[in-house]
Amino acid sequence: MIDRSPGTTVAAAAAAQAARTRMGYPDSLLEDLYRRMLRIRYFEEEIHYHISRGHIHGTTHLYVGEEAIAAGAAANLSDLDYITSTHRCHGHAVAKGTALSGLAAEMFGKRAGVCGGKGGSMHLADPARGNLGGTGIVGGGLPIAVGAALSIRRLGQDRVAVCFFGDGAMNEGTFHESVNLASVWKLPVLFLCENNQYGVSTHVRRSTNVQDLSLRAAAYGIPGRKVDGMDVLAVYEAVREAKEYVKTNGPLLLVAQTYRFLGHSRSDANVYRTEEEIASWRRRDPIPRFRERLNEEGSFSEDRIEDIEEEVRREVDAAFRYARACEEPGLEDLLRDVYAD
Amino acid sequence: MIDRSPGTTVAAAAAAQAARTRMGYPDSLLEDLYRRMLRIRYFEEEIHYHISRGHIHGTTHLYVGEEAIAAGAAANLSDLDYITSTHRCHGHAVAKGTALSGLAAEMFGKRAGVCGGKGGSMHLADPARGNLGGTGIVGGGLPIAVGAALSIRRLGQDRVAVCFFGDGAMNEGTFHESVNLASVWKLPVLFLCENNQYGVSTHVRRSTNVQDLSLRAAAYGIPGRKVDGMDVLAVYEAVREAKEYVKTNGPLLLVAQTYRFLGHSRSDANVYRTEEEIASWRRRDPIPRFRERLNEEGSFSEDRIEDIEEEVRREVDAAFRYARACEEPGLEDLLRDVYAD
Amino acid sequence: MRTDAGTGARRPREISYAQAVREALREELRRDPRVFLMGEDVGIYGGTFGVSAGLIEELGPDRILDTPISEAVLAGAAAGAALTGTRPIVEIPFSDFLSLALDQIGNQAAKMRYMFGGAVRVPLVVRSPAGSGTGAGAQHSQSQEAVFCHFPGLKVVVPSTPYDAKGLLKTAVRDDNPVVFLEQKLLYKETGPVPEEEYLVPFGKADVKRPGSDLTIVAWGRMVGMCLAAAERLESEGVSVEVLDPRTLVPLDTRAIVSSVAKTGRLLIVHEAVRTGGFGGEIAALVADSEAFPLLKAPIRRVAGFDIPVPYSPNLERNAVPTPERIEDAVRDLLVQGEKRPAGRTGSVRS
Amino acid sequence: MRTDAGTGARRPREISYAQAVREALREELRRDPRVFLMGEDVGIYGGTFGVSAGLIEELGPDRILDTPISEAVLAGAAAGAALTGTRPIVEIPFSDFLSLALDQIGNQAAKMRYMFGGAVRVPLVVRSPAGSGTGAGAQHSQSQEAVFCHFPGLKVVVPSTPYDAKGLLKTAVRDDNPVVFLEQKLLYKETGPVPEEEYLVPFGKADVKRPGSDLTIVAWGRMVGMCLAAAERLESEGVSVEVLDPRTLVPLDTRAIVSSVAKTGRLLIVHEAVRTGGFGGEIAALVADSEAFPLLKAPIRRVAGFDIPVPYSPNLERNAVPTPERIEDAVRDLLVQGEKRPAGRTGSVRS
Ligand SMILES: Cc1ncc(C[n+]2csc(CCOP(=O)(O)OP(=O)(O)O)c2C)c(N)n1
Ligand SMILES: Cc1ncc(C[n+]2csc(CCOP(=O)(O)OP(=O)(O)O)c2C)c(N)n1
Ligand SMILES: [Mg+2]
Ligand SMILES: [Mg+2]
Repeated sequence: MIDRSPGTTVAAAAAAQAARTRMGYPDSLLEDLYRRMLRIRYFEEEIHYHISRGHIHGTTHLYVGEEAIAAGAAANLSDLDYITSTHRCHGHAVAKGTALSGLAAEMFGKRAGVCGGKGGSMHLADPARGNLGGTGIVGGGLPIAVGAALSIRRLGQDRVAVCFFGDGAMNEGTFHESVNLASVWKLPVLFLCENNQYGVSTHVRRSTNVQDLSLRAAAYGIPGRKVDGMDVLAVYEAVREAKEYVKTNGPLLLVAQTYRFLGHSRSDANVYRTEEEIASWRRRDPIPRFRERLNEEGSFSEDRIEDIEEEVRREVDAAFRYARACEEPGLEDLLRDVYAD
Repeated sequence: MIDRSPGTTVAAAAAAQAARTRMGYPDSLLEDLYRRMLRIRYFEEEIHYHISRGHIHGTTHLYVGEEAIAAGAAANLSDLDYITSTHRCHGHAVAKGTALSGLAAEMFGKRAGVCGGKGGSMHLADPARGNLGGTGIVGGGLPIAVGAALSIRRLGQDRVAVCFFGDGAMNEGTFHESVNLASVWKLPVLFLCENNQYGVSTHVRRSTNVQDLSLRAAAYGIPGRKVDGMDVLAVYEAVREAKEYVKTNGPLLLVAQTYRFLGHSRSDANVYRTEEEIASWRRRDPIPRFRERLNEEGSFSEDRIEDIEEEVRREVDAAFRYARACEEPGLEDLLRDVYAD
Repeated sequence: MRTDAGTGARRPREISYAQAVREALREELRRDPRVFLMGEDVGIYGGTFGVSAGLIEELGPDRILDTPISEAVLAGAAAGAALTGTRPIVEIPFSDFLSLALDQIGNQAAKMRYMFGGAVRVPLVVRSPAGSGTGAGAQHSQSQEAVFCHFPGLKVVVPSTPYDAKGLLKTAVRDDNPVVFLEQKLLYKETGPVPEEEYLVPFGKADVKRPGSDLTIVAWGRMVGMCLAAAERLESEGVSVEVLDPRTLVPLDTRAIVSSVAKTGRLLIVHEAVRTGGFGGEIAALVADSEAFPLLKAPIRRVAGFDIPVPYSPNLERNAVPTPERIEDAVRDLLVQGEKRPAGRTGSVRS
Repeated sequence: MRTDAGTGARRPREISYAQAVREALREELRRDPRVFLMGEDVGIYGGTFGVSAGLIEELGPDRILDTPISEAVLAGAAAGAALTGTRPIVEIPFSDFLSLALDQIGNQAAKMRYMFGGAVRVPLVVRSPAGSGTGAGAQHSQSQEAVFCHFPGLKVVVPSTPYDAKGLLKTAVRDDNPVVFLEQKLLYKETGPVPEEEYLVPFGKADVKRPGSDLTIVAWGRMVGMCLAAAERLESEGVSVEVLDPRTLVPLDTRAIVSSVAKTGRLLIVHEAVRTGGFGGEIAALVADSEAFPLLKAPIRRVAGFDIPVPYSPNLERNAVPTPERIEDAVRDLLVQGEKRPAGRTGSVRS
C-alpha cells in the first residue's frame, strides 16, 4: 500500500499541444524524451566515475546504451502507472521521474536516498511514483507486476503496469508463470523485454533456441511485438499502442532490441564480446541518433539542444554534489523498518 | 547412480517379427499394448477398491481412462530408457514394466514395496528399470528428465528420457526452464503432456489462454505435436517417431488429449464436471476401443482376448494378494536410507 | 454464544478448525473489499482441504480466484498487489510447495519494506496446510515453519485450536506485513469452542494451554494437543506440566517462555518438524541465554520429528514425528535429571 | 610443498580460497569423467567470482557448461543426472538464489534416496557463494545454511579456509549425496597454506582452529577468521578462547563441540546468518541437552546477524552481521557471568 497523488502522462499533455514538428510530434514530447535519455546517460556516467574511484561501494549494472527504452516507455506513463524493474534499474528509476538527488544519494548509501541507503544500486524504488523497485533476483519482478495489475483490476483503476526484464530473465520460471497468469486473467501488464543480447556473458542464442523472442507470446495466446530499442520514438510509439492494448485486452509482450555499451557489472572483463560488435552497436547510440533528428527534422536549434544538455548536466551534477554531502544512515536506523506496525 | 542391465524395446522386437496383421502391426505388439493397458486398468481398479475400503491409507490419483498414453509410450522404451513421472504415477510405473507385486506392495506401505513402503502412491519408482519415479510436486519431474538426458549425452548412450506431465504442470516455471534448457542443449527428452483437460478442478481453458497446448513448443524452437491419447496405437506411433526425432535433434513436445474417468484424488466430489462430459469421454475409453480393433481387424479371436484378460486379471490379483500378505516395514527401517555412505 | 440448557449459562458453540478458518476468511473478505483470496482450486472445489468451500458462491469469482498451478507467481503477485492497495490471501495446497514460492516470499515480500527504506507496506497472507499423518508421503507432509522464521520481514503463525485459528487469521489479514499462516491439516476436523462474536487473537502473545509447576512444554500446532494429553496422563503420576503455545513463532513471546521456565525450572520443546534446524533450537537457545538459565534444574530437551523425510507406510509415518510416548518419556527423564542436580544450581538471575 | 629459503624446511605454498576451490574442481573433473560443472557464466566468464576461470579452456564445453538463467532446472537436472550415472556440480552465482531451486534441492534431490527406499544415490554438489560485505544489498548477501540443514538428505558445508575449501570440495564431489557447498565470497581472495599433494578433508569432523581453556567459540565460514582475531586480542587480556569450526553443519561433529564445552564450561556461537532460526540455535540446543550442560559456567550465547535484511549502506552492512567488538564483548560478558555463578554449578555428568 502506498500513498500517491494523481499525475498526467507526458503523452497526454503532448497530445493536447497543438504545434507539431515535421516529425509529427510536439516539441514538448521530443524534448521530454531527449531529457529523459540524457538524464539517464549523465547519471550513469557519474556513477561509472564514482564507482571506478571507489566512492560507491558494491556492484552496479549500468544502463548506458539502453536509455531509449526506459525513456520511450516512461514518457507514456503517469505517476499512477506502475513499473517493476530489474538489477539494471537506474535507467528505469530515472526515467520514471524520481528526483535524481534521491537516486544519487541512494547510490552513495545515504539516509536521504530513495531507500534510506538500505536498498542500493539494485533496489532503487519510488512507490509513490509507481516505481515498485528494482530487484536483484533475475526474473523476480515479473510476478510483482502481475500483482500490481491485480490491484488495478480489483480497484477499478485506469492504469497499467509495465514490467521491465532482460533477455536472460526470459528463461526463468517466473517469466512463464507471470505471463501465463496475466494472460489467463487478461491483466493490464505490458511485459517489456530489454533484449541487450546478453545475460552477463551468455549470448541470447546460447540461452534460448528461439531466434525471435517475441514469438514466445504465442505460448500464452497474447500478442508479441518487436521494436528497435535504440530508437526512442519507436519505443515511445510501441509502448503507446501497447498501453492502450493492455488496458482493454490483457497483456502484451514487447521485445526491444538493444545493447549495453559497458560491462555487465563492475567486475566485467568483457571477454565474451568483440570490439567490433560493441563498436557496431555504439554507432546506433540512441542519444546522438535522436539528437540528429531533433536538430535536422525538429524545430530545435543547436543552441536549444545545447541548453537542454547543459541543464540536464547541471541537474545531474547538483544531484551528485547533494548526494555526496548527505549524511550516512546511523546505527539507529539499522533495525528500523523491518516490519510495519 | 543405478545399476542396470540392458533390455530391448518391444518396438524393436516387434519390427523383427515378420508376420503383420491387417492393422499393419505384429500381433505381439498389439497384444503387448493391450496387456499394458489392462494391467494398468485392473491395477487401478484394485487400488480403488482397497482405498474405498480403507485398506490403503493416504491419497491416490488414479489413471483410469488415460492408459493408452503410458502403454503406447512405454512400448517404445527399453529398460535403458528413462521416464520421469508425476503424482499420477501408477500407470507409468505399471507400463514401464515393473513387477506388479512390488508396486502393489508399495501401495500398501509394505517393506516389499518398490520403495520399501517409504514412497507410497505418488513416488512409485524403479530406477533399475529406468523409472526415475513419481513426484508429488506438480512440475517437479521435468528438470529430473532433463538431467537424465544430460547423463545420456555425457555417457554417450543411445537412450531417451520421456518426461510425463499434466496440462496443469505446464504452467509451472519448471516446465519453461526444463524445455528451454533441453532445447538449448538439444537433449534427447520427449516432453509428453497428458492433457486430461483438468488440473484438479481447473479446466485447461482457465489455466492457460492458449487453446492448443502443443503450440507452446514454438516458444522453444522445437516441434510440438498432438495425439489422440485415447488411441493407444496413435500414441505408440507418435512416441515412436518422437523418440527417433529426439535422439538426434533434441526435445519435442507431444501433447496427448485424454481424460481421467475418476476424481482427481481420493477426496474429489466431482463438482466441476458434468455427467455428460464424463460420459462422452467414457465412450472413448481406450481399452474397449482397442479391444474392438484387436477383435475386428487383428488376428485375435474373442477367446484369445479373453485369455489375455484372464491372465492379466490373475497377475493383478496375485500381486494384490501378495501385497496384502507382505510384512510392514519395522521401526528399524525408519532412520535408514536417508544418506548413502 | 449458546445458552446451556438447564443452567442458562452461555457457552460458546463448537466448530471445527476448518470452519474456523473459513469464518475468518469470510468475515475479513466481507469487512474489507480490498481483501481477496487466490489459489489453486479455491473456488467451487473449495480448496484442497475444503476450507474455502462456499466462499465463491457467496463472494463471487472476483474475490475468490482460482489460479493456474504456479506457486511462485502467486506469492509474487500477492506481494505486488499488497504494494498497490489490495490485501491478498494466497492458499497453497500443501506447505511443502512453499519451497517453489520461497524466493518471492522470502526474498521479495519479506524484504521490500526494509529494502525500500520503509516506503511500503506489504499486507499479505500465505495460508498453507502443514504436517504429516495423511499418508501422502515425503513431499506432502513437512512442517517447515523454521525456514520462514529465518527470513526477517515475515511473520509466522501456527494455530493449534479452532479459536486460535480464527482469531489469528483475522489478525493476519489485518497485519500490514507478509504473514505465513501454517494451518495444521490433521486438525481441520477437530472441533473446539469459538465465540460467535468477533474477536482477534494478537500476534506475539503465547497462550498457557495448561498451567503447571514441574516442567514447561513449549509446543505449537498439532503437537499442542498431543502434549496436553500427555500432561493429563502425567498428572496422574503426580507431575504438573505447563503447556505453553507461542501461537506465533515470529513475533515470539520470549518473555512468556522464559517466565514459565523460570517458574518450573525445566523445559521440553515439542515440534513436529524434523529436529535439526527446527525452531526448537531457537527456543532452546533463547532460554539458554535468558534469566531462566541459572534456574534450570535439568537440560533443555527437544522431542521433534526425526531427521528423515516423512515416510509413507502408516506405522513409519506415525513414528517419524513425536508420539505421546516419546513426549511422556522425555518429561519423566527430565524430572529425574532435575532430582539428580546439586542444590546450588538455582543461581543468581542475570540482569 | 616449497622449501623455505635458508632453513630448507618445507612449507606449503599459499593460495587463495578461490584458487583452492578451482583446484578442487580441476582435480575432480580430471579424475572422474562423470563429473561436470554447470552454471550461469561458468565458462569463459569464469563464474561470477571468477572461481572457474580457465577451466573451460582446459576441459572444454562438454565438462564446463554455461547455462541459461534458470536455477530450478539446474538443480533438478543435477538430481536427474546424479540418478543416472554422472556427478554434476552446479554453481549458483549467489546463494540467495538457491531459494529459486529449493524445491528441487530440498524436496527432490534430498528426498529421493529415502523416498525410493534406498534404491538410488544422488551424488551432486551445489556450490554457491554466501555472505554479506560486498555492497550488493539484501538479495545478494544472505547466509542461509540453516535452511538447508533443515532438509534431511542434504549435507551442508561451509569452509573457512583455503585448505578446508579444497579438501572439503573434493570430498563433496566424491560423496554420494546431495551436498550444498556454501563458499564465502569475502574469503575468495584470502590466502592460506594448501599442500600441493592431494588430500581430502572428511565431512563431520570439526577442526580446532585455536585451542583454549576459558571459553569455546563455535563459528563457521567467514566468522572463523573474525573469531580467531578476537581470540588473539582477548589473549592479551588473559582470556584463553578455543575456536572450533565444525566445517560441515550436516553432518555435525556434535561430539567435538560438546567435549570442548565440557572442557571450557562456556559456549559462544558466532554466525553471520540472522540470529532467529539460524544454525546457532541448533548448536545451543544440542549443548543444552548434552553432557556438557551441567558443566556450563555461563549461559550459552549467540552473536549473529541481526534479524534484518542486509542493508546496502557500508556502515549499516558492516554492523548487520557480527563485528569483532560484538564478539569480544560477548566473550568478556560470559566470563564475568561465569565468575558470578555459584560453585555448586559443576554438577554431575548426565549419562
Ligand atoms: C535469480 C538470479 N540468477 C542469477 C543472477 C545473476 N545475474 C545477475 S544479472 C544476470 C544477467 C541477467 O540477464 P538479463 O536478464 O538479460 O539482464 P541484463 O543484465 O542483460 O540487463 C545474472 C545471471 C541473479 N541476479 N538472479
Ligand atoms: C507444486 C504443486 N502444486 C500443487 C499441487 C496440488 N496438486 C496435485 S495434482 C494437481 C493438479 C495437477 O494437474 P495436471 O498437471 O494436469 O495433472 P493431473 O492431475 O490432471 O494428472 C495439483 C494442483 C501439487 N501437488 N504440487
Ligand atoms: Mg540481457
Ligand atoms: Mg490434468
